[in-house]
Amino acid sequence: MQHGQVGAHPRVGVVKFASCDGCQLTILNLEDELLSVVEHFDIIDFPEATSARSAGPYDVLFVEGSVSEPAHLERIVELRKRCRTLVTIGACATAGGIQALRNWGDHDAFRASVYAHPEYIHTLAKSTPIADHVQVDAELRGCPIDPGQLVELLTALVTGRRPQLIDEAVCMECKRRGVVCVMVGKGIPCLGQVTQTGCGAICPRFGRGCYGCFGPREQANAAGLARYFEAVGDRTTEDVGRLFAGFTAYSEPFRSMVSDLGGTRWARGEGAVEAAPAGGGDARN
Amino acid sequence: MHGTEVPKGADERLYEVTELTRVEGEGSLRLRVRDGKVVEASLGIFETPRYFEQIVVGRTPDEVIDIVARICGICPIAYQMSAVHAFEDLFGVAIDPAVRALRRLLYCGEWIESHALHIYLLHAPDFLGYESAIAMAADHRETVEKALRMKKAGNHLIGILGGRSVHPVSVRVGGFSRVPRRRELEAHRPALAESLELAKETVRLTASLPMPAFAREPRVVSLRHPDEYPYNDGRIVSSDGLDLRPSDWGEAFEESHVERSNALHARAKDGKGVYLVGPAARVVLAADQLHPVARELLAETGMAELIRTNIYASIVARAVELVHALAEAIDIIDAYRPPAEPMVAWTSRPGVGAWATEAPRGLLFHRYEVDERGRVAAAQIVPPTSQNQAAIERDLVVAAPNVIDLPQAEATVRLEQMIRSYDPCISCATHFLDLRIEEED
Amino acid sequence: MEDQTALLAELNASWFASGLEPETAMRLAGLARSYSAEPGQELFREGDPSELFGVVIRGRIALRTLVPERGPITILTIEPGDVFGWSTVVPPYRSTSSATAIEPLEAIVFDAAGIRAAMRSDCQLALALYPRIMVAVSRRLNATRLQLLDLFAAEQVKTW
Amino acid sequence: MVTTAPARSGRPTADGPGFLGRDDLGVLLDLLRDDGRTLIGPTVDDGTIVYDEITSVEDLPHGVTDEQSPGRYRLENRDGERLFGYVVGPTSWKRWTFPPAVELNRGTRDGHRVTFEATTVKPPKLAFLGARACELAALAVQDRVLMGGEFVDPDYILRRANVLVVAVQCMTSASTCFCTSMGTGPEVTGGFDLSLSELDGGFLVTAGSTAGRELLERLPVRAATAAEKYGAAAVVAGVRAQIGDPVTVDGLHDRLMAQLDHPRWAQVAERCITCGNCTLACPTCFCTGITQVTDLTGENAAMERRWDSCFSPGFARVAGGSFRSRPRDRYRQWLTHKFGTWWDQFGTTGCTGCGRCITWCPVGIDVREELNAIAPAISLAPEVVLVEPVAATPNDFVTARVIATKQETPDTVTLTLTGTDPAFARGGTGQFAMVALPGFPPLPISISRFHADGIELTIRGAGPATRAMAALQIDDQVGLRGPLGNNWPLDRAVGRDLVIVTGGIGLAPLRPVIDTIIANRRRYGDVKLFYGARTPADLHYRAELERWGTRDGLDVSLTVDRAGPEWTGPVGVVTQLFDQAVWDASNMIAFVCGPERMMQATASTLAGRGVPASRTYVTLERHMECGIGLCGHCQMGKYFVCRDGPVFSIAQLGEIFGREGI
Repeated sequence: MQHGQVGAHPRVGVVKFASCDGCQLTILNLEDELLSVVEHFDIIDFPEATSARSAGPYDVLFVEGSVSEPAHLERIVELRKRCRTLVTIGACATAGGIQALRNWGDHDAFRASVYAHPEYIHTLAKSTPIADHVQVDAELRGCPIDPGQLVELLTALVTGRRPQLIDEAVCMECKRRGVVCVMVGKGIPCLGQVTQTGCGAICPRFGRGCYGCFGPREQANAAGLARYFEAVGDRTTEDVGRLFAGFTAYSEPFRSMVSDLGGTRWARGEGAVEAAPAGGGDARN
Repeated sequence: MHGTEVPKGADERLYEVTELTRVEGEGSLRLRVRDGKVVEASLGIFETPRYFEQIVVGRTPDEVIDIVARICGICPIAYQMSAVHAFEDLFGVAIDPAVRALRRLLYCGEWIESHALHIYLLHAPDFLGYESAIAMAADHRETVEKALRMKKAGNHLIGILGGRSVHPVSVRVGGFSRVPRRRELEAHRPALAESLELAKETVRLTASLPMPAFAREPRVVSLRHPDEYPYNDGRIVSSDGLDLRPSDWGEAFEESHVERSNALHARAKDGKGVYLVGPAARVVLAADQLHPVARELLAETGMAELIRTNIYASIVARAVELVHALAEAIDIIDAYRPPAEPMVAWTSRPGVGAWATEAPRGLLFHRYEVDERGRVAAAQIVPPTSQNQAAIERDLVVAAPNVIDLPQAEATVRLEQMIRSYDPCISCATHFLDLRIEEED
Repeated sequence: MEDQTALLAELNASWFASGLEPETAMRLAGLARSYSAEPGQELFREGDPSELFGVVIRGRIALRTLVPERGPITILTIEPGDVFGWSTVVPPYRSTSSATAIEPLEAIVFDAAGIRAAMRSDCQLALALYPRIMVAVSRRLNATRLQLLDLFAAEQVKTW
Repeated sequence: MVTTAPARSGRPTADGPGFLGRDDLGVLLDLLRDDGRTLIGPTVDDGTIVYDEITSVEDLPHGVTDEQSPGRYRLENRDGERLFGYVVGPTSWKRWTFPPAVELNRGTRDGHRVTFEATTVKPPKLAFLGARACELAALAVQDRVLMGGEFVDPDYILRRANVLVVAVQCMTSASTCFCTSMGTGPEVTGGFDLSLSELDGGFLVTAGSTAGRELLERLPVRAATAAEKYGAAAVVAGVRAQIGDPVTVDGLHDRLMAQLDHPRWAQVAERCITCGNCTLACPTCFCTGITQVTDLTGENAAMERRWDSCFSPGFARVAGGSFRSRPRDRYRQWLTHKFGTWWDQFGTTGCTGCGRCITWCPVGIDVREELNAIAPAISLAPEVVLVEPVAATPNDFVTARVIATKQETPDTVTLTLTGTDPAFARGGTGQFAMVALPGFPPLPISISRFHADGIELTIRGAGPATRAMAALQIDDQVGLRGPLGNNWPLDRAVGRDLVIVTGGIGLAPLRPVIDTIIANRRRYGDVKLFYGARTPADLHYRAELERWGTRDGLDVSLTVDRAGPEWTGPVGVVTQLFDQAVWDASNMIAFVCGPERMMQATASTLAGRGVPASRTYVTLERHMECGIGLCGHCQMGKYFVCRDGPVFSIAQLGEIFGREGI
């Protein structure tokens, strides 16, 4: 990739929308590389790390978080104009995040459920990925992103090659690492087969099923997997639906799975006991 | 720096930072002084709410543990811990002592990572006059490298136990989905031992920093355990005699959505108003339970009293806790024998489960109602920053006389520094705080 | 007066008329005449009644179509041996593009009204010519499809 | 009934069998360790029997057995103290002979200078303990694939040579076993150094190699009794009976290859998640991909070869798309390769009937069911096709230096390189080189001219790697491997008329053909070059085109797809230049290179103009990574395009040419 000035370092910004900050923290968690990174990039805007501010233009802009409130709509368009390469980082920015579960629900009920005065809360009815609004040049998946993939992307930026963000199943990583399949070996439902790898197969390595935080891989046969989950292992349709209703639920084809399997009815507290009166009772309806 | 002076009349000054930097999440600072008196002091929060208390409804306890971690990328373990203990308390799960030790070790990892991050990358630049640790590295490369080594030691410890440092995956009701082998932990011991030495230097370094003048008598609240420095367990105590089960936070405190600030503040029901949680509160209330290494260093600094009264000195408290977390982590590793099973079996039962643990930033309370099907029906999550928010605003008022004679820009930086002393975690706070004062009519 | 024998020989050598029964070939030669054009000379124009149908013997014809604001675009060139003006024998008998000679052109063309009448009245002739016209049109169609695929276009590459 | 009194003393014959007491198994382990070997064997980890490093008999599974079915694996306790009372688990031995990740080389770029240094391994001395018959067969298959052909994998050879194999006879079977069908088991018959049959009191030990005999001599064994021998044989015979013969292999290759359009492919793709588990669990699958491991400066890079899978969408991707874009294509590819075209390529089956792909398919797809549904048993003899050999190649990148660059078109450059491997001087027309810059994936680039001391490469900057190559300047270096692939069959063109049809950068691999013809003009008849490009500006080698058509006596016809008024030549697709031609095709041969769709149209037009399929040659583009038929990416039916091609006749390709998803 070429940049404005010959010999100049790429000017980098890191901004956030609705998110937990974990992905931008991953930048600061590159303990071994951080001081080398700042020698290859001019970090001109990164509020979590520096008080020095800039409004761009950026050669590379890392965007964390989902578009989730009215002001975000204009802000992302404006930021897109001010950067050459826009990289979304993490499940919120690439898939809408866990907060996108409200996209199936009743937004007003959501607000009222948490806030005593919902009329003061300004959020959009849906939490959506950045790519729903502007052109995205590259994306780092994951909740949070993987530090190795982040370094790979930075390296690709420096060397000008295509980042090797390989689109294959988590299973591939499991098998290479000699991790025993938790579905076959233990009967634990696992989304690894339909999820893009990059995490290093953490969940199966830790004895549990993948929960899809890197999002669906290309041509993910989520429907086939959902049928298998329902047919084997004594699971209800709702159980299967909740498997897909995770941190990347709003990405197709997981989104269709959640919808086809009944949406998020369970989140509306059907069958729930009455709300408790004590503690923060006044903060709920 | 985004401090601007807005003349509003002959003797009115506005100290304003529209977007606080080097804090977690998006917030603003506003202090208006007229005729030498503070007429407005606020920590504005404009982070977008994400409705976690609703997102967890309908989910199983283990799903909730995964979900609430996402409230905060810096202290996900704190959220997992308060949640897992709340459920285990409700279900009557007795965890293996080795699992209890591993939970503590996991928390040590988070404290190390979070405190090292805050001390060096977010806070120290204030004291030394830099805009960031990156800029600071130009003059103090070795110091920043050491900070990164400590931070890495904490992150790596979390990685061993939970797969990754941000949003680790192994915490489950009843234990862990997988526990480490002895050799995995032992392999990390040298890095922790090296970091412990660096942390000791950190205590001395932070104690030598110029502390801006500040004095107030806070009411402090934290967990306290008879045998150990508080992490996952203990009773909720205060400097003025509160003493509660960790599940009973709601008996003494409540949150309300205050229209004036459109923020859910936590406050004491006894009418005594604001209180302080976090490293300074813990050091005040549990210094005697610190690891001997940390306790001695605290004594060496002679700053115990300053930590109580001067919020700027919380950086020293954080450094002392950094030492503690590293020393305790090493002890836990040395004594570690894997549990017979990583997880004990449990059965859901309907009812209310609640618990409080000590996040790096202070007391974190969770409360869940679980229905007959084993799903969460309602949730309440009270993070430390919401409990501290009233204290922050009160301290802005206290700080005002000290800064009013300084040049405007310097004064604003000083106020920002004071806010950063709390290590506010706005992403955490936001799922229940409102964002925009100006949209209110 | 045309030399019908020479014309017949030329016709038989072309792909279009090769292999016709002798009587049919004679009948066709009877409707044919030599035709030549200079480079740049327009043979017919898009949309006009189609009156010129023939086989290129030497030279090349450019088929063009007019795109507003871009001017005439060459969509295809016709090589020796190929037919041009097939719309002369296909209703509604209007030219589908404009044709311009781009090299000195020698061709054999058929009298439009004559060949239409002959094909209506002479089943043998029609039966022999229509498949050949169909082949010509289908080749044109296939070539056009391949052109549409734009096989040599540069891949649209994003930053990565 | 055997009633003879067993001999209670004496040594076994040289090969055995001897009887080793249960308590003496540790002696064998000690002997192997004393030989400097690390022991790899079965051990229970996390509820599964995996192969891992073991240090003592205690590490072996005691008294357990496995219960396996499609998509399911559980361990059960079994009575007694048997150490091998189960079949195969998820691990296969290729983890050690053909590891999941291997560093190939390290490259650095320092200004102009580029260096590649091959990474050499010193593999550990290993002993495999407990390999089953199907696994010995799998080792033999990989031996054949990775070191039995013209090109070999040096890493595999080194690792394999350091392995000593102690085999074990199966005493039970899983529901997923079908070694009986594949002819690989359950009896252990060869391919081992020592083999064990577990009996109540100990093991029958048989030697299968010199190393095995030496070990056997040092073991505290006595001669086995006839009853023991009979007992061991009866156990394995019982296993054979248990398994039965679920798949009829006779004629399977042809039955399967005749069903490329079977609706079942689409049906199984509804269930298949294309996760790739089957391929990585398979003990014979050998497909790999190359990953660049670079530091932040990009100046130091390593190439790492990793296990890859034909089930990943990107596996068969080239610029512009994937040749197997649909899941059904990828499932068909896997099954037809494993059970069909593997025979064409390696003269053996790719499947050993171990059943791993069935058990470890997370959604329980059973290849036996799929085979029986798609290619039900009828008897046909398999046809073995000989593969033409191609030129030898080095196994490492050598660096070559750019001595000239020429901008052919706005996005295409011809680089003249010198200092290439001497093998290039012997290279032939149509061959390609794997070209690499440190940190970038190596790419196959056709050689567009051969010089005495170098080559020319014409490169279109379409992606980051090709852009970086196209941007090279004089004195810059680049890494090369080659020449690779086969040649245009110019010998068949001698005395014939030659038609060359090409488009765009497709002229590059044909330029050496034209060079050869011009140098030996009288040996060939009429030579017609039909060349198409997108626009006049996209025509390559314009000065040469002019010269070829005038001075060099070639009949050159050019056409473009779109042109401004300044262009007076033909406009239209290249086939139009000769689809009216009435020519004498009886002695004609055709070489075609261009986008695959263009080649299809050309081949069909040529056929219509009388050029037979056996004399129409095309050069194919597929995803090539290793260049020598060892990584699997470029597989096309029974061919590896890099090794068996890239030049093929239309007759050779048959109906796979232009078929979707092959």
